[in-house]
Amino acid sequence: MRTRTFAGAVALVAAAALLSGCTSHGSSSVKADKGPTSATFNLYQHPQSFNALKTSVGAEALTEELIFDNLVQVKPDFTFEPRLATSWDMSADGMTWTFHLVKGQKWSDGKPFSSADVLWTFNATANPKVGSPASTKLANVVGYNEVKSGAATTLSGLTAPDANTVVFKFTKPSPGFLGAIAQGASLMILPEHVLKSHDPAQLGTDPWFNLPTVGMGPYTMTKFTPDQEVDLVKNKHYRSSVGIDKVFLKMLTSDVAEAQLQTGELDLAQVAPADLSAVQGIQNVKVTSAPSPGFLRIVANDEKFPAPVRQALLTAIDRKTLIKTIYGGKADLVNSSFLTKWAIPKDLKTYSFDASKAKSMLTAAGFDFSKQYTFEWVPGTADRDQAITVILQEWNSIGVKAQAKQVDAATQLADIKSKAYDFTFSGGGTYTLDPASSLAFLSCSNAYPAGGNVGYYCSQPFDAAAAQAQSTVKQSDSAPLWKAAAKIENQDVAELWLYNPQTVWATSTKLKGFAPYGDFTNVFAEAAKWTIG
Amino acid sequence: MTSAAPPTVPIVAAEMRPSRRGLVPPGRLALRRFLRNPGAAVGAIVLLIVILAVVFGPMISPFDPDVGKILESRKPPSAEHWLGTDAIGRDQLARVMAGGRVSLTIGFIAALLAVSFGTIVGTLSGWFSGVADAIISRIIDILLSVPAVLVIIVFAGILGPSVPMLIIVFASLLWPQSARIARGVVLSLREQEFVQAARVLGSRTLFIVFRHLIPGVLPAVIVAATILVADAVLSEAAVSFLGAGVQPPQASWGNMLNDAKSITVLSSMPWLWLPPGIAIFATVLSTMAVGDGVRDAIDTRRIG
Amino acid sequence: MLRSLLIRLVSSVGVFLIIAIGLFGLVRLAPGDPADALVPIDAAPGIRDQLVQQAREQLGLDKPLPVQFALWFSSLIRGDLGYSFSTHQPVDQMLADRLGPTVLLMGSALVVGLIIAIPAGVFSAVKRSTAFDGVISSVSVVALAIPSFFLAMLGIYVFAVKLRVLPSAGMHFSGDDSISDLVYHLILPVCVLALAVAASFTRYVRSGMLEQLGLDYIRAIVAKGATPFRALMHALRNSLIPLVTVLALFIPAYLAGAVVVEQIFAWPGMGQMAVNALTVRDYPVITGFGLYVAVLVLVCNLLADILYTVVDPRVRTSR
Amino acid sequence: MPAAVLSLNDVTLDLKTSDGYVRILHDVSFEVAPGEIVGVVGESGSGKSMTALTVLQLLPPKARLTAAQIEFDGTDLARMPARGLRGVRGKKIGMVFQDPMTTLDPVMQVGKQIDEAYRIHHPRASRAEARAKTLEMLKLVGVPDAANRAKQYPHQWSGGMRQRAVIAMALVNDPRVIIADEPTTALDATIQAQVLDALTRARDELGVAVVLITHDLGIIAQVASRVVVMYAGRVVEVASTREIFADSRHPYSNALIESRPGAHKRGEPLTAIPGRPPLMSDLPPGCPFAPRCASPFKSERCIAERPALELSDDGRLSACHYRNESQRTSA
Repeated sequence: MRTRTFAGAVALVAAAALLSGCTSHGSSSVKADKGPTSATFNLYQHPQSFNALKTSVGAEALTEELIFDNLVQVKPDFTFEPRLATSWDMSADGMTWTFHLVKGQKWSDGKPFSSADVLWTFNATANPKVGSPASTKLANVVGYNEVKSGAATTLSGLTAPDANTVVFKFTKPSPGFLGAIAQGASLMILPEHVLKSHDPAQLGTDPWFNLPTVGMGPYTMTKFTPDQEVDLVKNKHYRSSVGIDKVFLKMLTSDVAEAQLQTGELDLAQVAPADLSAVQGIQNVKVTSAPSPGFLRIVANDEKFPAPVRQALLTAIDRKTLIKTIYGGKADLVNSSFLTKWAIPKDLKTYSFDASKAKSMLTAAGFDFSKQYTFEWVPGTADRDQAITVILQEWNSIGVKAQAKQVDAATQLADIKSKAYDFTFSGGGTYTLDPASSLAFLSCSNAYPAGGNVGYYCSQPFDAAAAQAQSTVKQSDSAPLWKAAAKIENQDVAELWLYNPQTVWATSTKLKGFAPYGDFTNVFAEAAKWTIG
Repeated sequence: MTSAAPPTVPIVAAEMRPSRRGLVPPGRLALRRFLRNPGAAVGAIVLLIVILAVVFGPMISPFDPDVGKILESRKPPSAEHWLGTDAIGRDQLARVMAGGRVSLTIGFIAALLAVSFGTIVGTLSGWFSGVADAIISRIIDILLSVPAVLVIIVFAGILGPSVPMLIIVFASLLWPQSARIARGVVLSLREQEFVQAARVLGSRTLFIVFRHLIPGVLPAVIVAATILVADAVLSEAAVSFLGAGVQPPQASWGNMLNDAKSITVLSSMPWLWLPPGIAIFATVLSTMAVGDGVRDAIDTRRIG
Repeated sequence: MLRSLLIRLVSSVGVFLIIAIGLFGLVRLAPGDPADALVPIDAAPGIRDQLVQQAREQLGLDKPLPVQFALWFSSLIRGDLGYSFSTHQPVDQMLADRLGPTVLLMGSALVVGLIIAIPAGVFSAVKRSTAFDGVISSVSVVALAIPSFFLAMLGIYVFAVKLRVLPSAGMHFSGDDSISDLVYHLILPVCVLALAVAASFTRYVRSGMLEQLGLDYIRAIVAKGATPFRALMHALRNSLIPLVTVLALFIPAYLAGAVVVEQIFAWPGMGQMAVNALTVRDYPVITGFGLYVAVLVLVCNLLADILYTVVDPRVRTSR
Repeated sequence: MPAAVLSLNDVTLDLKTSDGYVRILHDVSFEVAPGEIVGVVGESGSGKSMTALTVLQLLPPKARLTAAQIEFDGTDLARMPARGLRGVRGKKIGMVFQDPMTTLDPVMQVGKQIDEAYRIHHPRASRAEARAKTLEMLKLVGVPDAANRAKQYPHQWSGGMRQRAVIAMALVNDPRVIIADEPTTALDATIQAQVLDALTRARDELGVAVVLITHDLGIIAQVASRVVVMYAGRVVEVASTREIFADSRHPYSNALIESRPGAHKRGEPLTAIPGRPPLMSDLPPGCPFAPRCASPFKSERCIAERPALELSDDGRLSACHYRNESQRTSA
């Protein structure tokens, strides 16, 4: 047994007692490498189940990307990579999409893949009893309303002329359909031969998804211990070669993950901005980052705080300094809820930091300085907690009596629904692909709880401009319309936008082929190509 | 043996009376022994220093514990900031003192409530044996074995975490400890002659309880109180780790430690975790030492 | 003796039912709606509230409270704890899966803690107010004075990161299910928990021994020509009797410490499951866990009584 | 008088108090022969119990034996190392303590505790052999139905019975001396007789030498053949029981005899020795008993000069200047 230098006698006496009970253990990084290669990745959140129809937590999307496959996948440079669909074409009027499926592809259990699987997956997604969030992406498919009302069980507009072709017919032009189904870990194709016997009504809570052992992704799941680990093994029937034999997904706190990066037990982990400098110091660990597809923002209750007040409150925040200190520069200032490059006008108002100006704007807007306000958020993420504390300080310094109130997720949602809250915090989201995705939290029709508009921002001119832009098929025509809508939102400060943080990844130098993804939910999109050792 | 007049008993001459030196009133004897016990004396001094620092510190410190300059975040100790600054640029020394005020308030008030309520319940249940005692001791046993921190998390979820809530929940979970001790002492006191004599003389129960029992119980309960203070301070730290402790920006030793629990901080920024760690450690150590000191001082058996 | 035990048993079941009903109500007092927590905010813009309503129906939360209570209580009586809102697994099976790791962690920590506490307590009592006693008392108070989560972090930093001698978290190295690997992973979390156990029990053993060593029967034993060790054994046996009940009552109370350690060491025990369930208002799991703790508390209480009579002949023979 | 089996010479003992060491035993000397009961008598605080504990070095940590020569079996117990002493304790010299309620281990069967006493000194003895010896001793000290009673616990035995068990425990290794430190004080009169009977049977049937420490002169009169009177840590008189009662040569012995409850007439107030025993840390220069001495012969010399323990002209050992005069004023 190696001699111990540490002076904690009591702890060591106990440790020695237990150690004598077993052979001495080298740490895993020293394990002989001639056997099957293996890599260990850390999941930022704890997945509960892997139901591709109802993915809720980011970590579930991540894992599903490793065990399932979808028709098409969008890449970081926004081009489309063919997967189960080798090619596709849209009719001139945008009313029909045809997908040509890969031939000779097998499921991980050896059964053949065919258009029947695609039909079953899309019909299950549309089935109201399953309650899949992705069902809205099929809203324009012919027969959707009948399925929704229960009159039909399958989408009449979805047909499979043969085993390798699938045709979607739409009720109105749908140029964005490809982008919708190619985004992240949604609409993953599920094994029809396994699930067709299951009761469709119970699919939403089907225990099969707690350990889905059949898929077409690069890996197949062999074991899942909640709050501990997911064991995956290479899928022999994958459409291309897979670089690593075994993959283990762990669920560690960020501190312990950082510790395991240092000891070499962990090969990939997402790093919180606060720990950036420390992780960069670790030898044999490479730190890469890419802008995330969403942005952090403060949500003011628009029914209590009109636009002029929101503009003033935004001006009171020194966002540049926050980026420099808390994020170590790894974030970009944002002045619009739209992140799709071509949809953002150049002449956005910047609301740059000016405390005294903010105070006068507040007085001009008739803001009630005497009232006490609460800022509710779910604590636990170091950078967000620090940013909010600094922002509250800055608001207090101009006379705004805002105080912190840490709550858990369920309480936050309750206060939003009852509109009792004053300010809250929101982050993440994927808005870089399609400007329409930002409407989820901006348009009046999406006011919570119907949609994600928790700020209750409702502006008729904005909705009109957005609707017009959304219905224009060609991007070159819709760009100016989206920019007009963005101009209105920028003027109204619908959300107090802060910054678009970069998603920072730490990988051990043994892991080859890793490319940083902004959207942490699809960092595994290229996992098949990675190798280790 | 024939009887004879008993020998004349001479009046004992004044100079022959034994001297007064050896007899010291028990109170002063206990105090003298308490001060002579090194551990207790040091404990008392340390506790005094902590209390003074916590009460007067925030007044004399030039920095506001809850407000910091973000540009000066995570600076090591310097002439300006004696204990450096935290992740948001707030002065650590000011925060440790302000945090101490919160942690000690929770600790002492919770202990005070727990001890006073516990003593009364314990004394009464010890005195009125029978059904009342059985029920109370059942409740005591059950409460004693409830995992306090988990209950607090549930209440924090419902009522929202706040200092008053923490104090009430701690007090409601800590009183059984002092109740059990009080009951034990009363059960033994009840058998003693001086209490039975008081009963025979017809003094009312309340008089007996407050004149004889409570004073008899107090020394043992004071010892328990010191341990309760330590318990409350430590529980506050555990609760803030699980996210239900004192609300930022207000500082408490618990949430300061919680903010400092990352490997980066542990390895390279000791001024972020040493001050609250040492503060908790010194307070708990000194309260326990004082508790032990009091126990040894008043324990009659050890006077010999 | 049996009669009083029977009363105890009946009253325990009664207390259990009261706690169960209390838990049912307490959990629903907390603000927030579990169905809401199940559907992410930015999912399905426009039809999110229908999904939430659908989830609420599936979970049976749309029925009036008394009906929910009747359904829940009738299944509870049949021993069915219902299904988790998030993983849809039966709660009793989840509790069973998580029971192993928690019992393993707490059990070994208790044993190691006592292995340290008993000799330490005896020595510091025998060598009262000497340097040795001073060291033992201060070390035990030091161990009590450091919050367990902080001790855990220090342990990981020193043993796993700096010395690279022990694993930093989890129950196994990935893919390695051997016993020796499990024990190797047990060391650090058990030491952290065992220190807390050892600290408080060293103080109990010490004060118990101090009391016994002062009694006449010890001097009588020495007068019989017994070696100091034999006299100590007599004193130890006498001072351990009250400890048995304290230990029985201690086990549920220190479950909270286990929760903290499980959180840091990514140990898939009951504590971690409970904390996760609390944040998403997974009522069945929270109630299930609450009942598990209640059963643990009541069983330990009963155990404390039974042990007390079994261990102390004075009580056993006099009733 | 047959050769002494145990003799204490100049036993001097100091006790550590908050302000330094205080001498509580001053040159205590006396001896005891086989088959004889020697009574050691004196008020509480006179050091008689401490003397008993000194023999087997069962002293509290605060005590320091400054000088002593305890002759036993050809060796000096005061110089004997701990291992050697353990060979004597319970084997050659047995102890009986005052309060039977606390002398036995409360959680161990009575029989087992006596077996233990035997097996400590007979490690190779089997359980049955030890138990047989235990039962034999229990019968000797008069415990009825010993076989069953041995399986019971101390709290199931009465005070008197327990004291007899303690005596049996002291006798189980056929010791040559028994030191009984106020064995009857905690018992009421009727039970005392049974305990004394057990001691006398041990003396007569086993030839054991007994040192009986008590403050009750009545017991001395009943069973002791010789008496050692102690006052303020000193031996003030040694004589046969008959000599003490008929012709005590020290005023304190006489005062003890006078204040016995039996010695006065019905209706008259009980006589008591005035004043209080002196504090060991604050002894007057002269005779320690002077302040309370009611002897007609008392003089200035008593207050100025401390009398030594010496033989009187007619061979009576007493620590009083007027050791030649009989102190027995009443007939």
